[in-house]
Amino acid sequence: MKNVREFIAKNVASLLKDGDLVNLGVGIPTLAANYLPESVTIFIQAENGLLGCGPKAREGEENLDLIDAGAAYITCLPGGFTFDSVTSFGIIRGGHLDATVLGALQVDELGNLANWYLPGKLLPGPGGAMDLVSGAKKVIVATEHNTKNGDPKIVKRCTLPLTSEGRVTTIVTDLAILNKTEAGLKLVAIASDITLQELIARTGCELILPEGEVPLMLD
Amino acid sequence: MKNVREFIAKNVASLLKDGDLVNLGVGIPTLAANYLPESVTIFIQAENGLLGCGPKAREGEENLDLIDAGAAYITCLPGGFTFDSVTSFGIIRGGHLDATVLGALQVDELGNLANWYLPGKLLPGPGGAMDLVSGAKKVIVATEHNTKNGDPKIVKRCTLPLTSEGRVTTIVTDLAILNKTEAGLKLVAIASDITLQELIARTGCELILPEGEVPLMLD
Amino acid sequence: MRQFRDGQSIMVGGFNKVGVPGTLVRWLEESGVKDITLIVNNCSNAEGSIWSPAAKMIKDGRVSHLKISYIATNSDVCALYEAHVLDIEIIPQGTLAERIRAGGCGIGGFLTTVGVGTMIAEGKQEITINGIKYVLEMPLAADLALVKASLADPMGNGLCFGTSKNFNPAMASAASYVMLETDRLVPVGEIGYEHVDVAGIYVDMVIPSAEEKA
Amino acid sequence: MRQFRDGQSIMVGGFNKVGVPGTLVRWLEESGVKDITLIVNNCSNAEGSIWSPAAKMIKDGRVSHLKISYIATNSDVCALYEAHVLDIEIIPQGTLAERIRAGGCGIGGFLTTVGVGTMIAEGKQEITINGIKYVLEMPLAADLALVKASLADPMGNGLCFGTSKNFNPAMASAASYVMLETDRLVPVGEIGYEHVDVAGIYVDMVIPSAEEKA
Repeated sequence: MKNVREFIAKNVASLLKDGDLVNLGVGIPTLAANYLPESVTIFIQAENGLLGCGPKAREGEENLDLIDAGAAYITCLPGGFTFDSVTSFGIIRGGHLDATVLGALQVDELGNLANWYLPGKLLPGPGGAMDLVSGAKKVIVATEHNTKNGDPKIVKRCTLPLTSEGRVTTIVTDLAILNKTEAGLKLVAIASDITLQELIARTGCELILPEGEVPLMLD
Repeated sequence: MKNVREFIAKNVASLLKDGDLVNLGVGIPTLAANYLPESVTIFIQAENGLLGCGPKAREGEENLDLIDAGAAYITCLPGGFTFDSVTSFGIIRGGHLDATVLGALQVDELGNLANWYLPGKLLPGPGGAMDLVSGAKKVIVATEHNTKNGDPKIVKRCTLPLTSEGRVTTIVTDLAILNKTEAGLKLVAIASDITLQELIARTGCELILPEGEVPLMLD
Repeated sequence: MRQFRDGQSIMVGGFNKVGVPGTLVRWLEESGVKDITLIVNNCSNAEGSIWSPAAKMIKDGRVSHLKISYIATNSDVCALYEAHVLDIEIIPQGTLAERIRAGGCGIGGFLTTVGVGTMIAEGKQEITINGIKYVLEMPLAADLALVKASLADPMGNGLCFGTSKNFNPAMASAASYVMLETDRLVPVGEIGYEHVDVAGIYVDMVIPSAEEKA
Repeated sequence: MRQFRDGQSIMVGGFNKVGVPGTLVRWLEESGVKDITLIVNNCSNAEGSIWSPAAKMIKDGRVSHLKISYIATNSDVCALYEAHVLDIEIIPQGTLAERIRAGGCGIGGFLTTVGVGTMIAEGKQEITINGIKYVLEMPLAADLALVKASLADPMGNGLCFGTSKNFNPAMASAASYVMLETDRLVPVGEIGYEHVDVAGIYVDMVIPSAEEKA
């Protein structure tokens, strides 16, 4: 059985372009950096105050003052720089990020995202998510297609408290890649291990299908 | 005959307190730093990006990147620091300056100041004056009491375009020190070389006189 | 310490475990003060966290208002929020930073698209300019700020290594009284004048950190 | 140079004679472009000033809109203003810096007391909060920014000595295309990651300065 996290991360990576300035959320989004083709170099911003994030620090070589937003000890690439939170979110809100990749509790056909509050159960808080989603040119949601109960995370209208209105541009799941268009969510690619019927059944809103064969996601 | 600029500067200096963080405008205000008693150390901000201005650089020892707002090559005292214009005016507008000292074309009994535009004749522009007057805790105007034509610069209502509304706290001239109060301008001290009658004649608005003897300005 | 008083609003710098004034946070908790408005980006209640004393204050009900951005690391906050026993204002991280900056630099409010159409915008004025909806966010200032710098001189000038700047410079500008904790006290002038992150003019007290870095 | 085009809005960094990208200013003038919106703090028309080429463009009528704070050093601007032949927007220095910052960091507008009750507030929205009158100031961005750093690497990261930061970091953030002039080009990594003033991510082109310092 495929490793869902790695599968999603690999397909997210395929959407990033050489030279992109990107903020990667904790979890699957951060994994994406491991799957970039050699021809693609991206610059990674950590909203806690670093641009030019390098690989994780090797054990014993950690700089205790240098972490990423997920609190991992990391390194800074040559040409990178550090800054305070005010500057960090100036970069983010100012539209200087080419892309942000983050997780979802729900995402809908209008490009609305909910990922900071599951009332009664879970309150991670927005952290930098609202700022990132408002500011980045491309908003890529990386998420499993369904909840653990099998409910669709991709829905007609989000019912959970929103992170942002209409800013999601692309959704990458273990089943499909979907682009947000004026007319709704358009299927861009499908996983090789499911049928179109299964995908539709596991999705909470209508999908716009491409003409002809549906391209396959990277395996 | 007394040196008017030095006389005003000396009396301005007498209003500054030990530890004050101060911005001194170009001209007479900057001179004030030369007349501080030894017991008084102030921190001087230059709005172009330096806090902790030291004396002017000695000839041949200039740092060509280090100037004050009047473009003089200066030095930075230990503990001083440099910053960009955004940060500089954050300090100013944020109310962190104890005092600002600057010149006037006109100043009135409501504490209004005009010093950036003499229509048809002179357009120095506000530079940082509007920000300084809006932000500093104490706004000290250092000016000759009358124009070269003998017209009063201290008037009932400014007729020239305003720099700010009601923010002036103290006026120091070659003739008097005046404090702005709710009721109008109050005479705090008078120069030793004029009479009260002369002062009143050369002032364009009513003055509130102190009870008893009027204190003398520093000579 | 007389700096800590019931009813104060207190900002504490740091992001996750970096740039947190751990000794000051401990002193704050030990002072016994209550009815505190606490303004933080995050506040982990994990055992051994540098935030533990503050997390304890929240759990013990000594924090009456909490303004916070990232809550995932503190399960108590979620429970208190759901139980409506703690007044929590949830603030997007960038808006939190910008509001603190505004509080320190005399900006009376600012327009941002962040939060438009979400719970964050509830009760706030919305202004549309050129067809774009903005929410008007207000400045945030405090009675007291507890901040951290890697190096500091006795005048309160601080230099922050790596990613330890985070909220520290802005919080130092936005509080009436500022206590700066430092890993290393250095003589005045040792921090180059081009490299000051926390401005000494904002700082009222400098203390050496008693924390060990983990 | 194809970077310079008629009708552009162009920000130029510098305060008085420090932090001014003199070579770029000269190239701009020599390019022959016209109908420029020029955004500067000041622009001396004194003979031999590093600003001379820009002052010449103003005098020659090639600048159709001028946004400026400090005018005393340029008598032409005063004359053009009185003759109503040049559209000049006079902006308080701190408001100029803050508007440029807002343009670069996604702030849709901000409230300030600066300018309230003066000509500066004319035509602008006034908002009263808690009895304090504010004017709503709008962000300022440009097509092109010409900025200066003392040191810069090929990625465009710049470090500014002394008081040469001034408007340079903010302007670099607020323009679609950014040209950075530097006194000394250094290898990537030579500017410590904690000491970058002008962020390379904003910069599109780096050129060595051909000016001699005066």
